This record gives sequence, structure tokens and C-alpha cells, in this order.
Amino acid sequence: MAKAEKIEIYANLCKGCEICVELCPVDALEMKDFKAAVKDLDKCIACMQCELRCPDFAIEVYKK
Amino acid sequence: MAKAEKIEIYANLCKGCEICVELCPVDALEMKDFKAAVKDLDKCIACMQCELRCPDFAIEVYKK
Amino acid sequence: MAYDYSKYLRAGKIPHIWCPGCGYGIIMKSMIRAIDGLGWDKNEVVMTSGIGCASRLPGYIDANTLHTTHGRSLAFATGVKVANPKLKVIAMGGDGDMTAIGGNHFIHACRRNIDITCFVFNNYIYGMTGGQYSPTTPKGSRATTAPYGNSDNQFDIAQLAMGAGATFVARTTTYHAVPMEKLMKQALEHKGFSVVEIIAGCPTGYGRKNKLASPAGMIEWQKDHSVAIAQWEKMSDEEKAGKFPIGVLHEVNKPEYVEAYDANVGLS
Amino acid sequence: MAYDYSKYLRAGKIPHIWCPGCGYGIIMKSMIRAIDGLGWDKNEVVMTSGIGCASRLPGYIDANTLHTTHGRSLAFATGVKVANPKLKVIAMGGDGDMTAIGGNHFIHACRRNIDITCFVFNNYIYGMTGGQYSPTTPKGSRATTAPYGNSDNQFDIAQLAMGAGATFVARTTTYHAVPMEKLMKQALEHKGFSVVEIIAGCPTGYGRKNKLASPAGMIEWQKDHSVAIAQWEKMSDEEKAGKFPIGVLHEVNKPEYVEAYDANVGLS
Amino acid sequence: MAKKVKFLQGNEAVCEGALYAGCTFYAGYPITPSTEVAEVLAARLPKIGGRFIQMEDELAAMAATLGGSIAGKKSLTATSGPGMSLKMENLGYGYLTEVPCVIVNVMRGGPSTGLPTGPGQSDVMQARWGTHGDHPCIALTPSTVQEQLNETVRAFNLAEKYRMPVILLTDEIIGHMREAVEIPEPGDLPVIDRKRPTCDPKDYLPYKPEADGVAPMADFGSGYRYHITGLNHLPDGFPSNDGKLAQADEIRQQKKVDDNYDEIVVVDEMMCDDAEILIFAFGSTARSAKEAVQMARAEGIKVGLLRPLTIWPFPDKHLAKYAGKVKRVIVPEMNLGQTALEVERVMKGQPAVEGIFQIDSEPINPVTILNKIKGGK
Amino acid sequence: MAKKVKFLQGNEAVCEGALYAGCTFYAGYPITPSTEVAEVLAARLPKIGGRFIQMEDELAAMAATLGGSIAGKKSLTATSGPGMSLKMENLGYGYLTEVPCVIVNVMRGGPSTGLPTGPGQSDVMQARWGTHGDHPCIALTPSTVQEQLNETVRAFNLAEKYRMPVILLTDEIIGHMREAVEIPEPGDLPVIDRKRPTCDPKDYLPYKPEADGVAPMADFGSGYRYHITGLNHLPDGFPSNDGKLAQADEIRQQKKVDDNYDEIVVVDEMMCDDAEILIFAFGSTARSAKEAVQMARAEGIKVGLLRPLTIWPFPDKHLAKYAGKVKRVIVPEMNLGQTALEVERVMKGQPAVEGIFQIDSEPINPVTILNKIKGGK
Amino acid sequence: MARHLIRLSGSGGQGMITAGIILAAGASVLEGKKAIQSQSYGPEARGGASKAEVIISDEEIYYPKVMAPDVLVALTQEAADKYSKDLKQGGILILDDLMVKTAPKGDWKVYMMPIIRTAAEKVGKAMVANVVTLGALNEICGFVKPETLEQAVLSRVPKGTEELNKNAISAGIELAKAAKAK
Amino acid sequence: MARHLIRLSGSGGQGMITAGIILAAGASVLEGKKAIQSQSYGPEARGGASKAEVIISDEEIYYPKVMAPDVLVALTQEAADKYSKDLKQGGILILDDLMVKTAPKGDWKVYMMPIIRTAAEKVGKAMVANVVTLGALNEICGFVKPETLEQAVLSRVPKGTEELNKNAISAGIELAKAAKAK
Ligand SMILES: Cc1ncc(C[n+]2csc(CCOP(=O)(O)OP(=O)(O)O)c2C)c(N)n1
Ligand SMILES: Cc1ncc(C[n+]2csc(CCOP(=O)(O)OP(=O)(O)O)c2C)c(N)n1
Ligand code: SF4
Ligand code: SF4
Ligand code: SF4
Ligand code: SF4
Ligand code: SF4
Ligand code: SF4
Ligand SMILES: [Mg+2]
Ligand SMILES: [Mg+2]
Repeated sequence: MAKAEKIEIYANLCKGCEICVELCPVDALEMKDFKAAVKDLDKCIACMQCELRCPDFAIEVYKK
Repeated sequence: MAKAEKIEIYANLCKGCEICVELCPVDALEMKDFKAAVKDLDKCIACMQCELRCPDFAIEVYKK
Repeated sequence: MAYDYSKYLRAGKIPHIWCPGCGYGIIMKSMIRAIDGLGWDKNEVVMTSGIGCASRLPGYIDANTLHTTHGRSLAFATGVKVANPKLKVIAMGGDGDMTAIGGNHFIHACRRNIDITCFVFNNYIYGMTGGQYSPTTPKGSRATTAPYGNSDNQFDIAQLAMGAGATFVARTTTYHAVPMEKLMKQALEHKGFSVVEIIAGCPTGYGRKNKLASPAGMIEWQKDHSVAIAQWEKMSDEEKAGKFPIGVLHEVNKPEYVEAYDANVGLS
Repeated sequence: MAYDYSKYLRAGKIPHIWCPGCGYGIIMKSMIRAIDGLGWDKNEVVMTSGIGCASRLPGYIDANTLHTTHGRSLAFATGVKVANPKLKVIAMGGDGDMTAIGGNHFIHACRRNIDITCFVFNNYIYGMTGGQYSPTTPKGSRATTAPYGNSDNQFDIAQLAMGAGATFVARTTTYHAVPMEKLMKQALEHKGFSVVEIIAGCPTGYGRKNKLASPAGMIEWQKDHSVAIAQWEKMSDEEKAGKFPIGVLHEVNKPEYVEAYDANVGLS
Repeated sequence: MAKKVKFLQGNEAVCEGALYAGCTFYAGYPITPSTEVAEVLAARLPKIGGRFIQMEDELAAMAATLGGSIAGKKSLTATSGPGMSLKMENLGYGYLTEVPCVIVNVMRGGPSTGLPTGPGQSDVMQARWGTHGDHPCIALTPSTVQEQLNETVRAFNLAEKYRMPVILLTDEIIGHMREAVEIPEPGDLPVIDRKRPTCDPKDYLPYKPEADGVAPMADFGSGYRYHITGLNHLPDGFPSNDGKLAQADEIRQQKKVDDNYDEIVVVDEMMCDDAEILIFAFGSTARSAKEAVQMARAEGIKVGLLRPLTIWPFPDKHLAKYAGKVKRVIVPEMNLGQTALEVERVMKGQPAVEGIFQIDSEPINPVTILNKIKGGK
Repeated sequence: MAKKVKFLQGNEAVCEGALYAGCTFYAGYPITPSTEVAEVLAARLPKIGGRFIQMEDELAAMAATLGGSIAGKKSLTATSGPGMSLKMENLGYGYLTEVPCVIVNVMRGGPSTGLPTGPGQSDVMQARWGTHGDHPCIALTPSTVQEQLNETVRAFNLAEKYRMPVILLTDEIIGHMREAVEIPEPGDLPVIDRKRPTCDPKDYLPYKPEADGVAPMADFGSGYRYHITGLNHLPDGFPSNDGKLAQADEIRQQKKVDDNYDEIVVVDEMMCDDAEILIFAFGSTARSAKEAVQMARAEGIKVGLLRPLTIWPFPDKHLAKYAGKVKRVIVPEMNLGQTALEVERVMKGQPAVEGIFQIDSEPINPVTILNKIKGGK
Repeated sequence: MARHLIRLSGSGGQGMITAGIILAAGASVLEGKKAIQSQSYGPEARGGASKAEVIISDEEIYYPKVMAPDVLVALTQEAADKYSKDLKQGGILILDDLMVKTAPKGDWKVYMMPIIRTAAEKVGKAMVANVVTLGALNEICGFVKPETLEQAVLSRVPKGTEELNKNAISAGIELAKAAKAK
Repeated sequence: MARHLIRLSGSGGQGMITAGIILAAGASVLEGKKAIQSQSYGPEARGGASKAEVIISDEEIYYPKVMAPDVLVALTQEAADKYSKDLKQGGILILDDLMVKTAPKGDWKVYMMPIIRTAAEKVGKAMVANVVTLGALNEICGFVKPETLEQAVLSRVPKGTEELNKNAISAGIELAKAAKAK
């Protein structure tokens, strides 16, 4: 299973819609102060769903 | 075969389009001075095509 | 006995303005027989039209008649029908009126399935303005604005109506004066939106420019190029080429617009 | 490596105006990847739109962009394309823009088969004006102008396009971000008029009033209610109920408008 | 008994007025900042047996509104700038065919899409001249939420009485602000219904005017079968190519309005009697002007406000009284000088007109007007 | 070498003018009495590499015309009354986005469908005020078939120079009559092309005016990627909600026209120097007026004709010269008194304006004007 | 100062408008006179009486319509009845003898001629009745030189019909001569 | 003559417009004062700072907008920063302590209060933050009688939420009392 090296979340772009958090299949993300945040990078399987579906260019997943 | 008792052609309404004349299956009508006219009432089989297709309410066929 | 049209015609308005050999007179007669056949009360019949030769028809009929703006026949008709659903509303117009400038109202009336009967007089041309190409002018035909022949693709009005959701779609021609009457009756009785496309000759605007024969020739052409839907369905693509099906092409049931509205808001 | 959208985005315009969780951002990203994937020269790309939330998209893209009047995206696009057929013209708009006020231009662009790609963002509502029902709002849904629930019948945009003569018709959703990109590419490469309907969530205008879940919930809904066309064709009517097919729904060849015109008048 | 008072938004007050006047049909297409009219009526109309329909665009909305009226229902449509432009052709049809109805234009900012959520008053000349051809015109310009209600009732009354479309020309500020409004009881305000024919249907001539220049209008379906057309037509409703008759008919239509100036034109004159400076302002701008007048009067400046509630026909008679009498005339308006042209025409240079033309999406500040009054720029 | 002379219909002459000016794109929708413009261009445009398209309606025709211009082609559309009303929303878009193009309105009779084959001049106020919101306006009113050609060229030139839609406001009489016309050779008449940017595309600001108030306009596809919107916008073309900037931009647009009055406004003054009676007439009515003036002069009456070839902006300056100087002003026009309102405004009552307003589908007879001159009714 | 006011009338398809254009174009483009042609339609461009008007003058023509013609051609009864009302006293009235059964009464010089029959029978194409008319009209009134008329006609007719049209002109001239001789 | 110029600001969903309506309706319909409520939107009705304005006066109010408020409520940082600029010298500034991290500086009386937290935690529904605001605001400024405020609130809230909203008012009043005591 692929892994992510890092997940960038741009707070200035994130509008807190929670799409990434709710659609992450492995629950690697969470909301913090109305913005998305990485909960557990290790869990991430680099499926890219969060990046693809973030409407706000606010999250980028860098594969290992 | 049905027959017509009379065929009325109203000159004030007839615009001389020749539809009735050309579509009569038995050639019972003709054009005269740019208006339709009965050529041969006997030929008429009272098929009503002329009356149905006259756009101008100008021809009426009375069946026997 | 010859059929007596006079009880549905307004006194003193005939002869109509249409050209010698214009197919619209044939349509008017079938329409009168259809309405008469249904025994409808003239006081309840509303006829709307847009602008064009076709749209002059309501002026001749002794009913509540509304000659509106170009393309807007169905939009006015919708207002009339929703405001008073008891009225029997018939909207008509030419190919230009209903599918060029009026195309949007056409597809929305289809979608709503409002109980209006729509007659589209398709003469393949803008007749009233002297023969410009319309959305139904056949490819290659000449028109005053298609001096090199028409290169546009055409609407198939029936397909368009179906795609938009119409629940009754039929086609006929002026050759088929009696079947037309029958189709019209079916359409008028259909609950919901019904469309009847009627192919009609325009000797002045279309025939002349396209070296078609006489008015009678145009009617013969209709006979030769139309195929009853039952037979059409059995034909191969080659056999179909250049021909078109006539009859009831589509008929389904769907909630009628005003009834659905009334039920929904608690008015019925 | 994360995909770099910045080369197609205008500097300084992001964050965009769309609400948190609006599906349009997802569409924009797929669109950028599709155009990028085709290697198109930005100088040749023209994007037109009408008025509405959807129609704000072109403003963010580094291309020749034309934000027009409500519903007129395709009418302007047609002028641009006919005047300079070398341009790659993409017209877009919301369900209201393209099928309510812009419905006529939509069906005529389909009919002409002009080489324009049309993206319809269907969020089932008038988003920009705050949530009135549109021609695609599902029956029973609430909208600010449907306080008793919507009683209107709906357009099936794909059916409408086919009925009007479109030669490429596809549907996708924001759930299908990657398949969407692929469909868009196919549509962009299609010679002639191509339509892609994209189902998108409007949490503000539609979701809130209809007690739908979160933005993510709306995306899940899309997943659950869409069926790939190949599978769709094998399903029974019961199985189909409440679902919709996605993928390329229709693809045929017909003469392209400007090419046919040029050939006809001796310009090519 | 105390009047029923509600705290209403301007657009809601239009709905209250429409319902009071007996409106039972609304056809529209949403557009900011008029949409609340549609939203409220979508909920309210069914409760009184009326119907609401959202059409596919504004052209259709105008057409359906006229259709509803022809079917006998008092009909309303509401829109703003771009939608108003789209209604023009069918509005012209309504004039020529003399179909009563009310069109609300909640004016917003800018030409084209402009500044859609901001206020403006730039459609005042369009209201008079937007459709092609000659026709009479009545347009009302309320300044308060209460007037939104009352003038809507008056708009329906004028439409029904003179058998023509009437425009309620309001703006985003009045449309969206909220004030306490007295809801009139039945009988408090007059409600006029169109004249309907009582003659034998055979004798009915839908465009044969009675002494007041207006012909009775039959509802479609009421047994009077007749023809309506947007071609110039004869008293029997059928088209005619006779130019002389067409001219006579159009002059008659114009005179329906011109001859009834005194009834149609309502103007609120505030402290004009001794005024040396006259302010001409309507709609929301008149509110600013009122405040400015009070401020100026407090400083002893003799200034008055002429506030038309009827902007079309233009209040020539009311205004002309002051030509040659006042020293200055100031016209503040949220456009680049539209009614100012009319004021100039009526005042004939005595005195010249000074404008305050502001289209920056803000209401004109009373202080701006005060400064102008005091001679500043 | 003798000039090439053709015997042309007025509508054909418009086409000759358009082709001379470099028009290569036409989008329209047929309507009497303008259709010949479309018919002739459908045949002629392909011969010079241009294209003709018949759109689904006038809204689309106006949109496509603007689209064609944005793609870099000089674009034309022609219509009449009802079609003009339908173009209003997109015409307003053309103003705010500053897209050059020419719109021909061949005025016909009546409001609504009216008297479609008869002449009229009832759209003159609509030309100025038909779309919502404030905007500048240029409209030209030819009186001869030769002027149909020349003024079409001038319309394109003004459109290109000031980057805006320009209206050729002609009528059924001039549009359908035939006269001999000199076809200009290349170089005979000036032909102006829009300024296009020469800067680095990165620096291009599509709405940043140069000293003349006009910004260079890039063709779509020419490497200058930019944004066009009907929202109020900044010099970079992107929408802005800043009302102050919107106001400044709209005033700039208005000034493009106002500041160039002397170049834009062309007026033909005939025997005005010693005139005691001034006639103000445009378009086909000016022909009747000319004949009346000659008849009156033959009787020794001092009457002159002021004939605007530019009706918008209104020829205030030209007309104001005669205020207080002439004893009478007569305005004949085929409407119920539209430009008469403007003349009244400019003349400030010195003298009062006398109208001859005729909408009976006939051109105003010179004798009617002569009788008025001679004091008859 | 010569100013000729001419009205050509008939029904829709008879080519009277084309005739008017040819005459006016000849007078102006070929002979340098001032000339205006105009026409009026009914409510729609179909059926009914139609008329074309021509003014030929040595001086500038402003008002383009003909209120009271000097010369009226009428190829149908309806046109003759409708338009003869305006014809000037002492004017010229040219009628087709097939279509106009009753010549309107008035103080005019009336030429009743077999225009349509001549076109159909002698020239061989009913369609050229309008050119026959022109030949006759010009022979009677002398608006333009005969060469001018021929040139004007030939520049407006389809290629390949030149002979036909020349014959039509001549036939018209003959008709007029015969009528004048009467 | 008392004339109160009040601006309530926050982000789209916080109910400030409703709060403004309730306050103005209470003052006018229930207490017979003159009151006007207005608001302004962005280019579209979504996102960004939003504001409602209320004017309460004993006399007729003409100009409906508030140029320089006496009282400003701001429930977000953006709103606080944007709208405090207009606040009158000596005016009152009410801020939410969760959302507004840095109080704008100026010659104002500032009340920093846990409005949102109180709504969410004490009253039990973040949604009623606007009613908490009203309770606090009115306690501080005394625009209307406490009974009036309660009646105004209750007439505009959904059935079944009466208790909740009464609690929200009380909680707001408590907040204000505490803040004033400071
Ligand atoms: C807004 C508007 N645009 C254009 C016209 C001109 N016009 C009148 S009828 C017509 C088209 C007629 O064609 P169709 O609808 O097919 O009817 P037909 O005359 O062929 O029966 C047109 C373009 C008009 N009256 N109004
Ligand atoms: C002529 C006109 N009518 C109405 C409007 C108001 N309006 C703006 S956007 C819109 C509809 C938006 O819905 P949609 O097209 O579905 O786009 P969305 O906002 O949902 O993306 C409307 C009615 C307008 N701008 N212009
Ligand atoms: S999807 Fe994007 S905008 Fe939404 S919460 Fe995640 S990072 Fe933020
Ligand atoms: S890449 Fe996939 S697994 Fe990783 S955070 Fe995003 S959605 Fe979750
Ligand atoms: S079909 Fe009718 S109009 Fe035509 S020729 Fe026969 S009778 Fe006359
Ligand atoms: S009824 Fe039939 S057979 Fe008799 S004349 Fe008519 S068409 Fe001919
Ligand atoms: S032009 Fe064509 S459609 Fe119109 S009346 Fe004549 S034949 Fe009929
Ligand atoms: S209103 Fe709906 S469509 Fe518009 S931006 Fe918000 S979520 Fe998107
Ligand atoms: Mg047609
Ligand atoms: Mg939408």
C-alpha cells in the first residue's frame, strides 16, 4: 500500500468543508479549529481522494 | 362508386392554386380563368379529396 | 353534405391572408373538424399563436384567440392555463416560431407537461418574412439567407419534444387531411402536453426557391416521403433515408403540471 | 508529486468565491487536468460562461475568458467560434444558465453541431440567487420558491441534448473526479458539439434546504446514485429507479457546423 | 381597533400590497434583489387559491403574466435590471393590447450585470422608453416600506382602471430594508377591478373605448370570444393596416394617461411653499433628500423637496409651478442624470438644474445633498 | 476615373458600407423591414472570407455579434423594433464590456408587432435608454441611400475608435427605397480599426484607458489572455465590488462620448443662418422637411432645417445656438413626440416646440410641414 | 423642370417592382438624372395589390413617395381600382386588357393594351410582362433613351435571357406605337 | 432626541440579520418607536463578512443606512476589523471572545464576551448566539424594555424553541452584567 511522505494543508485556502476528512477511507485527517488537519500521517494510504476532492486547492498529498 | 350530386366552387374564395385539379384522381376538375372549375361532374367519384385539401374553403362536393 | 366550417369561422374573415396553395388552410380545416368532433364549447377554447403565417390561424377561429409575439405562443398559453386550468388551451406556431425563437418555451412546456396542445406548422421556412432558412430547412435547400444552399443541421421536432419530456408526440402532413383530424383529436384529448408537427407546403417562401412543383406537387411530396409509424418501425435504415414517420410517435403518462401543483400546495 | 494547478490558474484569484464544500472547485480541478492533459495552448483556449456560481469558473483560469449574461454562454461562444474557428471554445454554465434561461441556445448549439464543448454544472438549484428551483430540481425537493416542495417535472439534460441533435453526450459527478477528467478530455477532443453534464453539490442553496448531509454527504450521494452506463444498460426499470447513468451516453458523427458552412460557401 | 402592524421588508410589503389588491397570479424568474417577492408569493398565493409559477426566463415570465391577466386574474411579476431588459418586447405587447398587470423592477446597480447586490436608480428612463414604439406609461416610485404596500395597491388600481401594465419602480434599498407597516383592513384602501363587459357577447368590441377612453375587458373563457393581437388593430380587435386608425388608437391610449394626470400623478411636496431651493428626488434618494432638507431648514435655509410617487407620466405640472420661482433646483439620483434631463426640460432653464449623480453602490448621503444645498460641490 | 455608381436599396447600401468598413462577421435573425441586410450579407460575406450566421433569435444574434467582435472581427447585426427590444440586455453587456460592433435598427411602425411593413421613427428614445443602467450611446440617422453607406462606415469607425456598440438608426423608408449611390474606392473614406495592444501580454490591462479614455482591445486568441465580464470591473477586467471604482469607470465611459462631441456629432444645417423658423428633423422625415423648406423659401419664408446625422449624443450644442434666436421651432417626426422632448429641453422654451407627430404608417408629407410653417394646424 | 411621378402596380408576382428598379436605375446610373424607386407592401409580403413608385427628376429629390402620379400602370383590376384614385388629372393610365376588365373612369389618357398576352404569346414567356410594360411605358412617356432602357434591362436580367428581354422591350414599344396610333 | 445607530456584524450563518430584525421589530411594532433594519450583501449572498443595521429613534427616520454607528457588535475578526473603522468615538463595541482574537483599537467602550461559547455550552445551541447577543446588547444599551425583547424574540423563533431562546436572552443578560461589572 502506497504511503504519503507528507500532506500539506494550506490554512489560508481551507474553507473547512470537511470533505477531505469525511471521505478519507482511513480516517487520517481531522478538523481542527474549523480547518482540516492531519490526524495520523502513518495511516494515510496516499489514495489521493482528499486532494482530488478538495474544492479549494487546500490539500496536497506527496507520495513516498 | 359514389357519385357527386353537385360540386360548388366559390370563385370569390378560389385562389387558383390548382391543388384540387391536380389531386383529383379522375380528372373531373380543370382550371378556367385562373380559377377551378368542374370539367366533368359525371367522372367525379365523390372521393372528397378536392374539398378536404382546398386550403380556401372554395370547393364543396355534395354526394348523391 | 359538405362539412359546414362556418360555425367555427369568424364571419367576414375569409378569404384568409394565406397565399394560393398554402398548406395552412388545409390544417385549419382539419383543426376545426377535430374540435367540432370533440364537441368542445367554443367559449372554453383558447388558441394562442406567435408571429408568422401559421400564427395567423387563430384570428379566423371563433374562440378566445391570442396572437402574441414571435415565439411566445406557449409562454402566453402557460400563463392562461395556470391562471384558469378549466380553459382548453391550444398553442400553435410555425417552425420558426416554435423551434427557433420559441424553442425555449417549447422545451419547457414539454418538460412541465402542462395540459396544452401544441400544433407546430412545419413548412421548413420562415414564410412570413419571405423565405429565410429555419431550424428545420433541409440541408442543401435554398433560402433567401442560404443563397449557397442551407448547410445547417436540422431539428427533428418530434425527437426534440421527446428529449424535453413531452408525453404525446405526433406528426402528420397536409396530404393526410383526415388522419390529421384524428391525430389532432387524440392530442387534444391527451392529458398533459401534446405536440403535433404538421408538415405543410409553403409554395411562396420555400417551393419557389427550391424549384419544387406546384402546391399540389408539394402535397404529393408529403405523401411520398411519409411513412406510417407502424411500418416505419419495420424498415431498414436505408429504406428510411429521406423519409419520415407519421402518426403517434410517442405517448406516455406523467403528472400534469397544474394538477401536480394544485395537489402539492393543497389547492385540490 | 501533487498536481500543480497553478500554471492554469490566474495568480491571486484563489481562494475562489465558492462556498465551503461547493462542488465547483472539484470540477475546476478536473477541467484543468483535462486541458493540461491534452496539451492545449492556453492562448487558443476560450472559455465562456453565463451568470451564476458555475459561471464564475472562467475567471479563475488563465485563458481567454468571457463571463457573459445569464443563459447566453453558448450564444456568445457561437459568435466567437464562427468568427475564428481556430479557437478551442469551451462554454459552461449552471443548470439554470444552460437549461432554464439558456435552454434555447443549448438546443440550437446541439442542433448545429458546432465544435464547442459545453459543460453543464448541475447542482439542481439556482445557487447564485440563493436557492430557487431550477428545471432540474428533483420533484419534492424544497427550494425558496418551492416552499411546499417542487412539483415540476425535470429535464434529463442528456436526453434533451440528444433530442436536439448533440453528437457527444456524457454525464459525470464530482465524486468521479478522475473519470470526469477523462470524460472531459473525450468531450474536448470530439469534433462537433459535445455536452458533459456534471452533477455537483450545492451545500448552501440545495443541501441546507433539503436536509442533506454535509458536502461530503452530497458527494457520497452522487456515488450511490450513479451507475456506469455499461451496467445501466443491463439493469431493470426497478433497479434504475432513482439512479442515473454516467459515462459517455451518446456519441455519433455528423458534419461540424463551421466546416460544413465553409465547404458549402466555398471558403474551405 | 388598532391597525395591524407588521415589521416588513420592502419586498414583502409589495406582496402584502399585491394580495390586498386581489392579485392571484404571479409568474417570474428569480433575480437579485427582487427575488423575495417571488419567494413570498410562492408561499402565500396558494393559501388564497392563487398560483405561482417560475418560468424559464423573463421573456416567458412577462408573457405568462399577461396570459394570466387575459384569463382574468390580477397578475404580477417582479424583476431587476437585466430581467427588465428582457421583458421589454412582451411589455410592449401588454401596452398595445391593453392588458392590465403590474411589473415590479427592484433597481440594482450598474448596466449589464453591474453591481447586482447594490442599489441603483438607473432604469428610470428605461421604464419609459425601453420597448420600441410609442405607448403610454405609468411608473410609481415608493420611498418607504409602507409605500411599497400602498403603491403596489395603487399600481394594480391604475393598471385595472386604465387597462395597461403599470411599473412599480423601486430599488434595492427600499426593497431590502425593513420598517413597521400598517396592514390595511378591507375597505381602508380602494381596490379597483377592471371594467368587464355586460353587453351581449355578439356586440362586444374589445377595443371600443367608453367615454373614459377605456374599453371593458372580458376574461378569456367568460363567453366573450374575441381576438387579441400585437398588430395595430381596430375596435373589434382584428388587425388592420389602416395607418390613420392605428394612429388614432395609439393617441387614444396615450390620452388615457395624459388626460388623467391629476389622478395618476401623486407628488409629495415638503416645505416647498417658501422654498428658494427645490430638491427633486424619488425612491430611496428622496429619503436622503428629506433628511437633508430638515438639516438645512434647521440652519435656516429655505429649501423644499418635491418627491414624486409617480415618476411616469413625469410630474410636469407639479414641477412647472416652481419654474422661474425658485433660485436653484437640485436633482440627486443614483444614476448619471436621467430624471435631471426631464427636470431640465420642464424648468426651461429657470433655474438651471444641478445634479448629484452617484452610482457608487451607496445611497446618496444626506450630507452630500446638504453640502450641495449650501453651495459646496 | 468616374466613381462607381450603383443603384441600391437602402438596406443594400448598409451592406456596401459594412463591407467597405471591413466587416467580416454578421449574426442576425430575420425581421421585416431589415431582412435584406442579412440576405445580402449571406451572399457577400463568404466572398471576402467572412461568415454569416442566422441565430435562433435576436438575443443570440446580439450575443454572437459581440462574440465575433471579441474574436477580432468587425461585426454587424441588423433588426427592427421587436428584435431591437430583444437585444437590449446583451446590448447593455456590449456597452459595459466595451465591445465594438454595429447594430442596425430599421425602424418600422407601431409598438409591439404594430404595422410591420410600414415606416416609423418611434425607437429613437429606446436607442438611448432601452437597456437598464447608465451607459454612453452613439446612434446615427441617415437620410439618403448614400448616407446609409457612408454612415455605416462611420458607425464602424466610431465603434472601433471608442470601443463601443454603435446604432445605425434608420427607417423603413430609407431602408427600402433605392437611389444611385457612389461606391467609394479604398481610401475615399477613412476606415478606423480598433487599437490593439502592443505591450507584453503580461502587462496588458484590457480596461486601462490611454489618454483618449479608450483602452486597447486584444482579439481573443492573439496571445493576450484576459477576462471580460458584465459585472463592474477593474482595469484588469476582473469584477470588483468597489462602488467608487465602478462609478469612475462608468463616468469614463460616458466621457468617451461626451468629450468627443465635436467629432461624433454631425449635423447638416440647411438655410439656418437667417432662419426665423427652425425645423429639426432626422432620417426620412428630414427629406420631407427639406422639401418643405424649399417650398417655404420659394414663398419667401425664412425657415431653416437642422438635420442631425448623429441623434445620440443629442446635438445639444448645435441646437442651442438657435435658442432665443429663432421665433419658432418645429419638430416633425414619425412618433408621438420623442426627440421633441429633447429639443424642448435644449431650447429652454425659447421658443416653445411645435410638433408634427405622425404615426399613420405614411411618411410625413412635405405639405403638412409647409402648412405648419405657414402657421396652419 | 421635369419631374416624373410614376406608379407601377399589379399583383405580387408580376414583377412591377423590378420594372420600377430598372427604369429608375437607367435614368440615374446611366443617364445621370436623379431617380428614386420605392415600393409598399401589405401587412405581409404576400398577395394583394402591390405597387412600385419611381420619381425621375433633373434635380435632387427629397420626398421619396409619389402622392399623385403622372403615370399609372396597372396590371390587375384591383390595382387599377385602388391606385387610379390618386392619378393626376390629365395623367396617363396604362392598363392590361386581359386583367383589367373595366377601366377606371377619369380625366386621363388611357392606354388599354394586351401586355400580358403579348408577353405570353408573342414574346413567349408571361414572366416578361414587366419588361413589355417598360418598353411600352417608355415609348409613351420617353423617360429615358431607348438604348438606356435596353442597357438597364439587360444589366438586371439573368444571363441567357438577353434575347428574350430585348424582344420583350420591342414588343412593348410596338404595343405602345399601336396604341398611340389609335 | 434619542437616535440609536446600531450595527450587528459577523459571518453569513451567524444570524446577525435576524437579530437586527428582532430588535427593530420589537422597538417599532411593540414599543411604537420608529425603527429601520437594513443589511448589505457581498457580490453574491455567500461567505464573507455580513452586517445588519438598525436605527431606533423617537422620530421619523429617513436615511436608512448607518454611516457611523454608536454600537457595533462583531462576532468575527473580519467583521470587527472591517466595521470598527466607522464606529463613533466613545461608542460601544461588543465582541465575541472566541472569534475575535485581537480587539480593534479605538476610543470605544469594549465588551469582550464569550457569546458563542455561552450559546454553545451554557444554552446548548451555537445557533442561538444571535439571541444571546441580543440579550447582552440590550442589557448594555437598553434599547427596548426586557419584556419587549423577549416578546420580539419569541414571535420570530420556531415553535418549540421558546425555552431555549428565553434561556439565550437570560444568558446574554448575564454576560452583559458580568462584563459591565468588570
Ligand atoms: C422578435 C421578432 N423577430 C423576428 C420577427 C420577424 N418574423 C416574423 S414571422 C417570422 C418567422 C416566420 O416563420 P415561421 O415561424 O416558420 O412561420 P411561417 O410564417 O413559416 O408560418 C419572423 C422571423 C418578429 N416578428 N419578431
Ligand atoms: C437575465 C437574468 N435573469 C436572472 C438573473 C439572476 N440569476 C443570476 S444567476 C441565476 C441562476 C443561477 O443558477 P444556475 O445557472 O443553476 O447556476 P448556479 O449558481 O447554480 O451555479 C439567476 C436566476 C440574471 N443575472 N440575469
Ligand atoms: S476538503 Fe479542502 S477545503 Fe475542505 S476541509 Fe479539506 S482541505 Fe479544507
Ligand atoms: S490520500 Fe487518501 S488516505 Fe491519505 S489522507 Fe488523503 S484521503 Fe486519506
Ligand atoms: S384547391 Fe381551392 S383554391 Fe385551389 S384551385 Fe381548387 S378550389 Fe381554388
Ligand atoms: S370529389 Fe374526388 S373525384 Fe370528385 S372532383 Fe373532388 S377530387 Fe375529383
Ligand atoms: S408565405 Fe408560405 S406559409 Fe406564408 S402564406 Fe404564403 S405559402 Fe403560406
Ligand atoms: S451557492 Fe451553491 S453553487 Fe453557489 S458557491 Fe455556494 S455551494 Fe456553490
Ligand atoms: Mg415556417
Ligand atoms: Mg445551478
